[in-house]
Amino acid sequence: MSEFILETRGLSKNFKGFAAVSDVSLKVRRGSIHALIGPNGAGKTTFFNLVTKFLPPSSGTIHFKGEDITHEAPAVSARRGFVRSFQISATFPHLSVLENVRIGLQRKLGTELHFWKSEKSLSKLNDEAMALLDEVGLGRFADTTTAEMSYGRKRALEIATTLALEPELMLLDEPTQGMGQEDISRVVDLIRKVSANRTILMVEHNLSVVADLCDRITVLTRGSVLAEGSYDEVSKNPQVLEAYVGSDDMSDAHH
Amino acid sequence: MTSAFQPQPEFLRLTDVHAFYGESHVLHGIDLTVHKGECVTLLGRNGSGRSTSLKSIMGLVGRRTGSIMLNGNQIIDEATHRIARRGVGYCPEERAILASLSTEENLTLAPVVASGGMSVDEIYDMFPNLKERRNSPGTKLSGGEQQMLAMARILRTGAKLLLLDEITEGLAPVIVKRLGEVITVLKQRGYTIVLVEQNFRFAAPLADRHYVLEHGELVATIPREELPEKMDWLQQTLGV
Amino acid sequence: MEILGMPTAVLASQLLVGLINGSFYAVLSLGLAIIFGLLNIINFAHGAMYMMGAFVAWIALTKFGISYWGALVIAPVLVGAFGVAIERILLRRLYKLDHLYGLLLTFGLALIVEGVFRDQFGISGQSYEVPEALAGGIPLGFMFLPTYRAWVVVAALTVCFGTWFMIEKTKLGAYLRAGTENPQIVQALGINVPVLITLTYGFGVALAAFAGVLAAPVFQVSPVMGSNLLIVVFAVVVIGGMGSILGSIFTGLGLGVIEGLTKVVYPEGSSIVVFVVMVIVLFIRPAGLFGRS
Amino acid sequence: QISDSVVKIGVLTDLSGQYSDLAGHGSVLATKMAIEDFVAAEKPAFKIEMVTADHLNKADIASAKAREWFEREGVDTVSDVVTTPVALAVMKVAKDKNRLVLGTAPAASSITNENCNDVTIHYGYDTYALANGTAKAVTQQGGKSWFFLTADYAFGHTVEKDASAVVTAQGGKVLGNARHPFPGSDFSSFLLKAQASGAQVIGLANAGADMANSIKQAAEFGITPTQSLAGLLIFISDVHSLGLKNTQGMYLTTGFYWDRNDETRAWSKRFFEQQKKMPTMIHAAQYSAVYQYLKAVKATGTDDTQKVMAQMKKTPINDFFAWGGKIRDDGRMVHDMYLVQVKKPSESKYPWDYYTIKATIPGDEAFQSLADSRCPLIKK
Amino acid sequence: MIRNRSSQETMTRATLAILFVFGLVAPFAIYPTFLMKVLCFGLFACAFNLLLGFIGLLSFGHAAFLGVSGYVCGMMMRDVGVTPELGIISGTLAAGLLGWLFGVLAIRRTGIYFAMITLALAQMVFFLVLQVRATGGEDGFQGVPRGHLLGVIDLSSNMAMYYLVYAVFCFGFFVVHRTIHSPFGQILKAIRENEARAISLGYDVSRFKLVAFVISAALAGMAGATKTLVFQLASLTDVHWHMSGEVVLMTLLGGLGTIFGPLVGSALVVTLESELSDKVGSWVSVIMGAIFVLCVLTLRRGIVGEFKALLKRVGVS
Ligand SMILES: Nc1ncnc2c1ncn2[C@@H]1O[C@H](COP(=O)(O)OP(=O)(O)OP(=O)(O)O)[C@@H](O)[C@H]1O
Ligand SMILES: Nc1ncnc2c1ncn2[C@@H]1O[C@H](COP(=O)(O)OP(=O)(O)OP(=O)(O)O)[C@@H](O)[C@H]1O
Ligand SMILES: [Mg+2]
Ligand SMILES: [Mg+2]
Repeated sequence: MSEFILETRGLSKNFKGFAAVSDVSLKVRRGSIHALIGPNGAGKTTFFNLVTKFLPPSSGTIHFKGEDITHEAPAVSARRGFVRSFQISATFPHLSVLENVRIGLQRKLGTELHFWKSEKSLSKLNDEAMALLDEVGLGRFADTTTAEMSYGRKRALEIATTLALEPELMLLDEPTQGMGQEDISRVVDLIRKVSANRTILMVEHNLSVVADLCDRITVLTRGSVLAEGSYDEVSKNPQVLEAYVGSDDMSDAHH
Repeated sequence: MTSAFQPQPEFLRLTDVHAFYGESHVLHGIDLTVHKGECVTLLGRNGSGRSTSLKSIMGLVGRRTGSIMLNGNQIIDEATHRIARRGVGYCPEERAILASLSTEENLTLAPVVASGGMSVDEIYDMFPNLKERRNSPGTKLSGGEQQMLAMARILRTGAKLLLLDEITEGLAPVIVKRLGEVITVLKQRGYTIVLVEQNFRFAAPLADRHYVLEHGELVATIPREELPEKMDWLQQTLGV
Repeated sequence: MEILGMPTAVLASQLLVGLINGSFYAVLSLGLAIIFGLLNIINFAHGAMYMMGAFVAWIALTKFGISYWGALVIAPVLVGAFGVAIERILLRRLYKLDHLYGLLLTFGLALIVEGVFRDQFGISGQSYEVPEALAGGIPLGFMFLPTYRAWVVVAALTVCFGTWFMIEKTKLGAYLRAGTENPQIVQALGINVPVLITLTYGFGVALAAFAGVLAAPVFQVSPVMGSNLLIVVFAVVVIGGMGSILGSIFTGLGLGVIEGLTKVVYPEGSSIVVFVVMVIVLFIRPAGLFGRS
Repeated sequence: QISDSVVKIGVLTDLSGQYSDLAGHGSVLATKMAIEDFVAAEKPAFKIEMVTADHLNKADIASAKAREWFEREGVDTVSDVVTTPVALAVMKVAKDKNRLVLGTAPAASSITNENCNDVTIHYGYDTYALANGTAKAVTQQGGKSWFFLTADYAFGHTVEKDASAVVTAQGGKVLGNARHPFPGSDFSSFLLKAQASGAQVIGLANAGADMANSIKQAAEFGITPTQSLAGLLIFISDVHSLGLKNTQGMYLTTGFYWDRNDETRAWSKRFFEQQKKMPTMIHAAQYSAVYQYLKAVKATGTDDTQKVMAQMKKTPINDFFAWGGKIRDDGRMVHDMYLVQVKKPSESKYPWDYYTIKATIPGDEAFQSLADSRCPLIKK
Repeated sequence: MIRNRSSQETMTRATLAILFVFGLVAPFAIYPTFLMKVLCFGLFACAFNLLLGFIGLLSFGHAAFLGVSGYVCGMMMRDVGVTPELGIISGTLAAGLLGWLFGVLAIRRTGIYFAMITLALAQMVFFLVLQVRATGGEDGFQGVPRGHLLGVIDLSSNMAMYYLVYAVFCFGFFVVHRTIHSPFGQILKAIRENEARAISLGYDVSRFKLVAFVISAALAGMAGATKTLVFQLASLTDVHWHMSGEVVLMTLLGGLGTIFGPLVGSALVVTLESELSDKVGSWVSVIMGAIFVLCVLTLRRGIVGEFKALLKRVGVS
């Protein structure tokens, strides 16, 4: 088994001649939390979209556990244990919190196309769903309609649902965006908790979060990798400081 | 009433403003006053009603009651576009860049409402990313670029009251720093600014006064001078 | 020489006839596309407005002695004003809702308008003569081209491209496009969006009325003249890409020609060819020929 | 014995759609007039009621309505039933329930051929009579080569078939046809095709708005002066709406013309006073049929369908609509038809002065003979 | 919250029970043919509602399923001579098959494009029905016998026919209800709420939509076949796009996404059509038009939807 769970080779994306991502070769180590940072317009979201197959690459390949998945449908990759979460809160707002998680679990039963079965046949998933909810601290909200919950809790629910798929690799796109400090710390704790035995790749602007969580950081500028390393290494790199922070102290950039 | 002898005439005054979305009552009687050339912030947790306060000024909520005086005129019953024409620039938290227009069209869309706005060139100097992508469709910009554009387009119109909702969201620290400088310059030029911010580190040095909202109500007003002593309390209420 | 089993002369004349019909499609679908684009409403009353345009021309002539040329101005203005009233009173309440409601409401409107006209003027239709100045025809060698039909093409194309220019190339057009997308924000930037919307609906409807006046001397002026055409015009808009201005113009013209050819090769199929084209196009280009996906 | 001591006549017609001018409210009015006249003249001992409904040109609605009338409201006869699909659907229900159908408005000759039954009378006209009358006259006058512009549905096909047979029988030739979708609006492509065929006569096997537009556009493309048009199903309401300028010189066959004699004029003027339009042949036939029916009810003293039917079949019809008309065993009401030519605008002296009667076609010649009938009721 | 939900369920159950009993005794009070028509269209609208109300797919071609199934059933009954239940089954299967074909072609499109592509396909079906000789074209396919159910029960009596229609309706209604409340239905709900998220959770969204589409088409077909039996004819009306429009109206009028809405909507439309045509003549379309306009302006959630909202408001205060 390879040491790297996700690997891109020479990944590029051009929009009408504009190279948003050019020749990015990135390796994500199994079991690590890997962050992607960089100035605005550096190509982070585009890279993310390429890896999650929301955009087709102009060239280059994507490998998951050594297999080339460049041209696989997103749903198929998801079933391999390669799951993305969304920038905007991605829940099913009018389902209850428990049902939300159950949707994630349901595929395992293999009855998802059984339109003649009763809904009650899903109750056997309830325990498992509750366990997941407890894990993210949402146990007491199981019967709440999702739309009624606060932003931070929705975020947590989304992660619980994602966990239901037993993902080996989770991709998080700006998981703390738009959150108050309180929610941010909750989500950071959560990510740390669920990262056990998993790999996480995330895009994040909040450097305190990055500093807090991440084992390894890749810095993109103008579509290419500018630097890669641990937080300490990266934060000392003068090029990074100039392009991204605009001063000579990385901690200036913490929120 | 405003008097010509006051050095800082009152520019915006909200009195007992209530706001509703459909049947849900979100603001429960807000009172606040901003003088010409001041910068104030609205602080609060997620959902405390900060964005709604800005939207109420612009007339973008379902229904509002109370009084909103702008430069001596009652605007609570005015249509949104009229309010804008009185010199209010609004930068929404969702950015709302228009996909059917190019970056430059987005930038130049808003009609100029008063003299003294920035020129397009000045804006491009401030945000070089935008210049580079000027012909690209607006929503094809990166998240941060869209944020810059949303801010930039109201700087052009000459609006003297800026309502800025989470403008540092999703921006790289370099740009956040630049924005801080811009706001300082704007203040010097006599602009009046209402900031809604999560990024307290960004907002604190800029603001003359902080208003703290909770559940749609104003719970505290903290002038800049009192900030150090109130820091603990703030930390508790907001988690900053 | 023969193409598709037809002498070239016959083919040429059929192509020309197709183009003429295409001009009607283009003007109608253009109005529909503008309305959909800005108001997000699928204007099922478009056919009724077209019919009203033709009737206004007919009434103007028979009751008030106003000539065709007068009608060409009056009908769009009157029907446009009717549209403005409709927008102000009814459609205004639906903007935040699903397309479905606008469609249902305008469908109801179409029923009402058609019903009233049917009651007033009967079903058989009225005859409207070709105006003096455009009577007669031009012998082209391969066919006899009625002058009036030539005028239809010229007038329709002028209006279509004029509209396109206004929307794509002027500031007003930028307001329109922006207002379509996010009326609230555009209004917060200081633009009077409600008026913009009202006028756009009025303009789209006026285009339909204009087509109606153009059609009056060609077809019987009857209360159902619009509803028969409407579904084809919808298809045109969809094939062109919902809301795309150029798309609706070119698709309108193109489909007129394709339909014309079908009428020669397999006449029975001419009512269906539009839908065949639609299925093929949407299968290959999910957002239509000119649509943004 | 009269059931519920009321004779109930249903007028099932198109009150709002395509055919509401040629049948529709006019048929309702004609029925009302027939009932009033009958009551005034014959002083019957039974009560007469009329019910009306709009079938929206849908066979299923018509059939449901007829069924409801029969099952719930005790309607004795359903009349008008404009358009063939409607008529066929209603005939099936009527047969099941053993009630009478007075088909004064549908066109297809199949009603008294393969689809005939013993509860239906086809009154007034049919495609055979119209096509036969017009095509024969036009061919005889030298229009030997024909091209058909045909509405692509059962009705159009029947008319085309009936007329082609006549044309060939008269030594003419059919050069081709174009089948246009129904309903259509632009016919120029088809007309150009007809023009290219070089035929002397373009036979219009379509109706209503389609026919009107074909005629109008033929004039526009300069086809009419060189080739002539023959309308195979034209009502006076069509001529009225198209105007004489567009229709002048056309030949057509009709079962009734209001200005034919004093009797027709007298009745038509009464009709006109209320309807503001002159009656079509359907309206006149409707009056006549209802009147005949009521007479038969009075004569037999019952509203039993078979008895009334037998009575009607043996009673000759002599009124302003038909002189010497008779109802055959296949249900066909046979009477004289008229070949007319549309006047030039300059010849028209007063409102609705539209036709010159060129010939009277005796009933037996106008309609398909019993010998050729494909109706199973006719034993050969 | 929980209590709220279960009390709502109890109410639905109670309504169901009352309606069921009502359905059993109704033909003694109300004209059965009318009831049968309401039930047929009600089933049709329920089938349609499954798509629009619960997945958000607006099909503008549902007439094709209603109509084609009617013709197939008619042919099987009249020309092949099968028993009524086989007629209905074959019509249903034919519609299901056609639905699958439509679905494969259309399912990847969304919104208005989905509506238009289904409309286009339905227009082609209309064209075929018009052109093929066996259907009787414009004249319709007439003279379908009602036959004997299972070869035993004579359906020519309206009462016998009514109970068959009622049974078919209840079955169809149950299928819809079950589908919504099944593991499959859960995923459908999820797809409607957030399609992108459902994909990212590994569900092949098109497949779910396709299955739902086929179910809906088959049920629409079942309604069409039954209707053919009742009226003993299949006609072009059933395949025409107006019919596709009418079912949208019924559903919206009754209440989109509600369980009873489609039935109420169809009852209303059928009643209006038959009552108005006798009384107001040519004003019928004006009145219908005015009703739609009013409905859109004031009863947006449909009759059942507004009623539920009212109950909720009363219950809360
Ligand atoms: N669909 C597109 N068409 C054209 N240009 C695009 C498109 N998507 C992105 N771009 C351009 O590619 C560049 C990279 O964009 P991307 O969204 O990946 O940036 P990012 O690193 O996520 O930035 P941010 O931090 O601001 O979100 C930007 O300059 C953007 O304008
Ligand atoms: N369009 C809307 N319809 C209904 N309720 C709304 C709407 N927008 C906001 N709300 C509600 O109003 C309250 C205040 O929202 P607001 O957006 O003003 O909060 P905020 O302080 O800006 O927080 P955030 O950090 O989430 O932007 C919240 O409870 C929110 O759920
Ligand atoms: Mg980004
Ligand atoms: Mg906010």
